[in-house]
Amino acid sequence: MKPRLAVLKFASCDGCQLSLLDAEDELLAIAGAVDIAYFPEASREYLDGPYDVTLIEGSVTTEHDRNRLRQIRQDTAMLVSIGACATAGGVQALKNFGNVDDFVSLVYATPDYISTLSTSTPISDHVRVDFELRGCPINKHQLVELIAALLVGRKPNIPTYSVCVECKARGNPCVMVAHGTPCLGPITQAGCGAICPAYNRGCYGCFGPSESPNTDSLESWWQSLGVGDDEWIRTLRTFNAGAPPFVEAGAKTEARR
Amino acid sequence: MDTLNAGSVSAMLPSAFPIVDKDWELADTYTLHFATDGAFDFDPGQMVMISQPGVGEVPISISSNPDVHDRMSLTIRGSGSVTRALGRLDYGDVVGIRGPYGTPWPLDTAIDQDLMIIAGGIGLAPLRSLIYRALARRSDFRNLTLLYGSRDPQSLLFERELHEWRGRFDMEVEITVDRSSPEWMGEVGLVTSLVDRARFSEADAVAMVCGPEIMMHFVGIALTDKGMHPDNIFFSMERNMKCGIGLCGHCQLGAEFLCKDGPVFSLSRIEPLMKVEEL
Amino acid sequence: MKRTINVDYLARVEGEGAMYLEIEGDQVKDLQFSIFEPPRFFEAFMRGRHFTEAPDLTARICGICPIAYQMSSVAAMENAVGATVDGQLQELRRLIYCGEWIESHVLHVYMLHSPDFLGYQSAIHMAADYPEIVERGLRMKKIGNGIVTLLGGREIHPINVKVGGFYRTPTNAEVDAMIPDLEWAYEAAIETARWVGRFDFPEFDRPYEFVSTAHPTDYPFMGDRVVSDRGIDIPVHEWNDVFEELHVERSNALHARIKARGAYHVGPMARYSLNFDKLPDDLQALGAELGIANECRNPYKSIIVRSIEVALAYLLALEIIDRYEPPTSPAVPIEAMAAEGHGVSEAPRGLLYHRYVVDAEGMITDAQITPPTSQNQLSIEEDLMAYVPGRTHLDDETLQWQLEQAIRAYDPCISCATHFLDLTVKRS
Amino acid sequence: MAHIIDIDGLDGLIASLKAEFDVIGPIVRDGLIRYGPIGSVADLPRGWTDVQEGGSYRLEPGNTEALFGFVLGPDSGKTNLFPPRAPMWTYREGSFSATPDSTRPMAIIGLRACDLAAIAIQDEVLLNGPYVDSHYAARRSQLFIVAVNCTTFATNCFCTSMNTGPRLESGFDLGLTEVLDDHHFVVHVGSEAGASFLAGLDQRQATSDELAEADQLIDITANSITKRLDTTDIAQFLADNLESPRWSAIAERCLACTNCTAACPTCFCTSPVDTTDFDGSAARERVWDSCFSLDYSYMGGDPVRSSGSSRYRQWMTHKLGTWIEQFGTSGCVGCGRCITWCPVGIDITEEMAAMRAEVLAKEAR
Ligand SMILES: Cc1cc2nc3c(=O)[nH]c(=O)nc-3n(C[C@H](O)[C@H](O)[C@H](O)COP(=O)(O)OP(=O)(O)OC[C@H]3O[C@@H](n4cnc5c(N)ncnc54)[C@H](O)[C@@H]3O)c2cc1C
Ligand code: SF4
Ligand code: SF4
Ligand code: SF4
Repeated sequence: MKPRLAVLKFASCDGCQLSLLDAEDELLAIAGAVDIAYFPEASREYLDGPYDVTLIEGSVTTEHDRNRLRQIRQDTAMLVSIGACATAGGVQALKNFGNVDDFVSLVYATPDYISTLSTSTPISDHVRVDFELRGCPINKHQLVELIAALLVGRKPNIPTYSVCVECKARGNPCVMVAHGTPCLGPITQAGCGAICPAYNRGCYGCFGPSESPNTDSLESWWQSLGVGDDEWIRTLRTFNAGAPPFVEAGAKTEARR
Repeated sequence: MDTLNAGSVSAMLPSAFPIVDKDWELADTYTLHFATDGAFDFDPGQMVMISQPGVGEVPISISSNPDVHDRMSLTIRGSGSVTRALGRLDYGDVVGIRGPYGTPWPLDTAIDQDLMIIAGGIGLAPLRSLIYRALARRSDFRNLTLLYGSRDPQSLLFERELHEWRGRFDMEVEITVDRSSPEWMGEVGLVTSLVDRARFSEADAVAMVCGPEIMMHFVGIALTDKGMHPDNIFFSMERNMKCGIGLCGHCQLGAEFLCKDGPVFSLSRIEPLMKVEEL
Repeated sequence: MKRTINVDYLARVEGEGAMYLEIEGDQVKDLQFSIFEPPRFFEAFMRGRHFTEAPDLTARICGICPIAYQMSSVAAMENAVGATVDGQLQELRRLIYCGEWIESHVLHVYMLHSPDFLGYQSAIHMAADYPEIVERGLRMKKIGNGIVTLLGGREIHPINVKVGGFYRTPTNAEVDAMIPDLEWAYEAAIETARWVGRFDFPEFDRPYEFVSTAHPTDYPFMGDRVVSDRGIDIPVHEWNDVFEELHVERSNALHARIKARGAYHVGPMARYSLNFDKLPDDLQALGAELGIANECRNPYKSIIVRSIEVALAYLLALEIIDRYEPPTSPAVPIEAMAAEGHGVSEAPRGLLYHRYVVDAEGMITDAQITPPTSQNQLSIEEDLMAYVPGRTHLDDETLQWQLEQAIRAYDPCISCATHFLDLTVKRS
Repeated sequence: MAHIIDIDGLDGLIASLKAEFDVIGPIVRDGLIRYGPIGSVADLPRGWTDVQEGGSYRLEPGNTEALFGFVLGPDSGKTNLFPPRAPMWTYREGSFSATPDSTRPMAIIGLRACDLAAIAIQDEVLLNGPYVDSHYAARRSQLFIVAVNCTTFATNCFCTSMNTGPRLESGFDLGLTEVLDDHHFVVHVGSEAGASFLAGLDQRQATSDELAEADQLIDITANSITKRLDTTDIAQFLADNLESPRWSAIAERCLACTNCTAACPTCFCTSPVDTTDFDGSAARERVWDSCFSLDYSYMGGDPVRSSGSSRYRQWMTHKLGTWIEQFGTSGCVGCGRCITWCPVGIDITEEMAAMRAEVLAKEAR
């Protein structure tokens, strides 16, 4: 029997699950190899669990979602969180650094209608996660690779080293060395294919921290390139604002200030 | 020595081998057997790179009798993604094999000496082929001793052979387990305790040791404490190996490429390196 | 007799929405189209960020139409500081936008909407019977994504759009390499329009007020005026004088309305109906052939309009590439200054308005974003109300599917709809 | 014996090479010197020069018309001979087939003495051992090299310490020295193939004055290089200092980003990457890896080298020390790329000097 796949979302932009539909060359082959049992973004058909693999996009921001997640964990053999929201809380984790009530009243005229937790947290804060696919958004090739690997039971080729490795493999010049452009690549996990340096800009960290990020060293180098504390903190606090090494590095700079 | 891929397009290209037989040795350890049509020569201590296509490739020592030329066996403990995936294969499935590679146990150094073979856990696999060879050349050596330590009685590898070797008059076999069980009548303790009690003449003995790095480290200490010279103590070393032939760089330990300079090294050569943390 | 139709989770839309309908006799008693996508508070995050971050941050509102967010935000920022981005840089912006329209519309036409007409649960189910058709759709979509990837670095949340232009502009060779695919795709889009034109559509013309961005000469992607077919014709900065947003209890999204009148409609049908004369002759003729000359007011037929817009996007892409000369600089320089700026552009699913207030250091102090789905929400509800009377003889399953289909006709992007700031309601 | 060609002669050389090779040479791209396909002299970086510091590279207009007035970009021959990804084999229905290298014969113009030394080192690793890297071998055997003597240097160059430059000694087919007065090139022939290409050009014998002038330019360069690496007993020194506190000090700065290993013209570490298709076929590629990545030393659940200091130590001791025992030469050619292209400017020569100084200080105590 073909493995049964579920794809669902929490608080997110839908981009990561869209990556599956964006895998134009592989989509039908994947649909042939697995049973897409639950994927509301693409199908009206909802087949009940249990599922062999569940891909979850999005972060946990409401009490309702927190409870829903526990049920999902019970219904699936393997749970894979996909994207920066699901693995680090996403851009909405910026609210973890402020007061949610302020945020709610800023956005909504009638704040009482909105029920939301004070934080945006990754899936792994709530249930056991079997694999995390990083990125804001994930790279569709990594998603296809993950599915292909799961099907044959091998370790997916999803490296945890820095963007610099991909940057050099792609043949980019280092923008930090060649142009003095601050780049987060040395502390960001590979996966995107080092697109930003290929387009002449510094990496802004959408794949989250790499395996052993030396944030202190990069911070002092950025200072020598003229980046102030505020900008450094802002750069750490974007799409993976909730990732522990970025949280810690930001807090350290804040404390020093 | 014949190499499977000598002269082929790429030293990285495996040859396809169907599995002709498979035995489960333990709950997590199995032996895969391959028919080699007499074209596969190796010496004990050598390894092959075995691939499951699409899954990955790992180094595995050859555990079969080097003097049986039509068959080759690998004994593998399922510990990670490739070794577990290989464990799911069965009769008829095809794997890729390159090799044999690496340095063999230097058996000639033991001529007219006491030969000590010391194994820990899965380390008995690469030593089994050595034992076959040593028994075939039994008259070359003086005392032949196997010291084998295992986690517990349930994890003893190759029980049939152990039983057979124990029954021989020209070979001494001592076995110990770290953790005992009610039915276990034998020794309990680390292999090093067997070393303390083993009968051999320090000055005229050669030891061949394979097991976890930490076990080898302490066996080395025990043997040298007893007066053996580090030149006569040989370890089979493990490191992450990706190519097996010195091209990928991974297995370096100091200046040694464990795959092509090893995996078998004398203690005198390897000891200074083993002592440096994270080398 | 009382019937309820309850769809807990709407499929084939982007984001999380639900529909609840209570029917008594031939009349709808209660209707709730609700959006329970959790709120993400974008306008709040934007405060205290540097103006140059707006395109990267707002892209994350929607993974389906990030270019729209990037384009409206750069338009608003450039409007604030009085910068002009024109010539080839503007052409490249149109080109990347063409890519997004193609990618988003083809996704909708082939994977989200057409399965409804042919009775399939999804495009994947449909592929079993119509493999060539689904493959054609995938190939068309890939070509759209290819444009976005070349110009933006990747298809979702591109990294190459900046206030003032781009970080890197493509070479002639890079854009020229797309020509053969685009030529194929243009023909494929025409075939697509004819294919969807043969679907069975319910009779359901609606008296919408159509609103779209206006451009003096072109079918609009970006522009600095907003127009409607009932007389609205305003510069972008007067947006808040004419439109407002309300917050209702059942939904995490805000409802936009025209202050004076209420519901209005943005999106492909609005663009098409307001700008029919700006379409090339061949596409006007195609519209006429498919029974939607001049305008289209039947939401079920929006699939035809989308297909025509896809053909237009391929055609424009070819024209832009044909005229392309790499600009001397990838971006015009932008200096921060204290200012307020407004920007609109046409996301695939309709007009998207951004407004920012920036201080002298370039830090954002206020942000307002009005996405298409918020604007269409009232219109969707009115459609549902209007659709039921006269069709209550349909069984629940059929009625439910047709109502879902009416919602899907808007290609509602619910993720977008849930983070928007209402300033006007406090005044009411 | 040497010959003289002018700029048209060089253009003619490029044209005749194009008939047999993919011709690759230095070009300006993205604001720096890269190696890429060239069609004529017009593609060369005329008038550009590079200014290098630790962690910084700037291309600037020079004040001459020199075609080779720059020193080194990030590329060496490595990117072309030993590319970041290379397919190895595919597997389908029970059999493996090797994926042969698909490149055409290549001519590289502009390599420097240190680059040639690096190629010789990679030859030692990838060709001259018991096993051969077949892709490298395929590219290497069809390679034509037009090398250039350095008549300028960068602050990070230390080839003079490593005995690899700036003068071309061997390993080229044709060796050029660019002379700006009466803009011409002195050409040395390094192989029969080189001689036959030269013979087809508009050229003449060099006079002894011309030879001396070119030679002097190289001498000036050699004498101007001030960066030093003390190689005295270096392998033993490093082996004796595997536990130096300096390693941790470096690790505080080191990002473990792998840029130095990517830029280094001799680094050769790779990993296999296995992929599967949904139709059951499989393939393996080999991709550049680096001793700075954690997975590189992964074994039995954990990486052997988890600390940054152990990873930097592996790199530097291999480069400068154990390489000598393994392959008979240093693994470093003194090109300075790892210094320039380290995003935080870590300098291998400074670190080496600091370690020696620490040891001296300790001995003095
Ligand atoms: C010379 C030599 C001989 C060996 N002989 C045998 C044998 O006869 N029987 C047996 O069961 N095992 C043997 N091993 C160990 C075996 O190679 C590892 O168990 C295997 O590589 C683990 O791979 P994996 O993909 O299953 O595990 P994972 O943990 O998923 O490993 C991923 C990668 O890490 C590396 N790795 C992980 N563990 C080890 C390890 N212990 N040693 C070396 N590399 C490792 C490998 O490169 C592997 O591909 C030998 C190792 C070496 C070096
Ligand atoms: S540009 Fe960034 S990612 Fe690339 S090598 Fe430099 S620091 Fe690393
Ligand atoms: S920000 Fe970094 S991780 Fe994200 S796309 Fe750019 S280079 Fe990749
Ligand atoms: S170690 Fe540094 S200086 Fe030496 S060859 Fe490599 S990159 Fe050049």
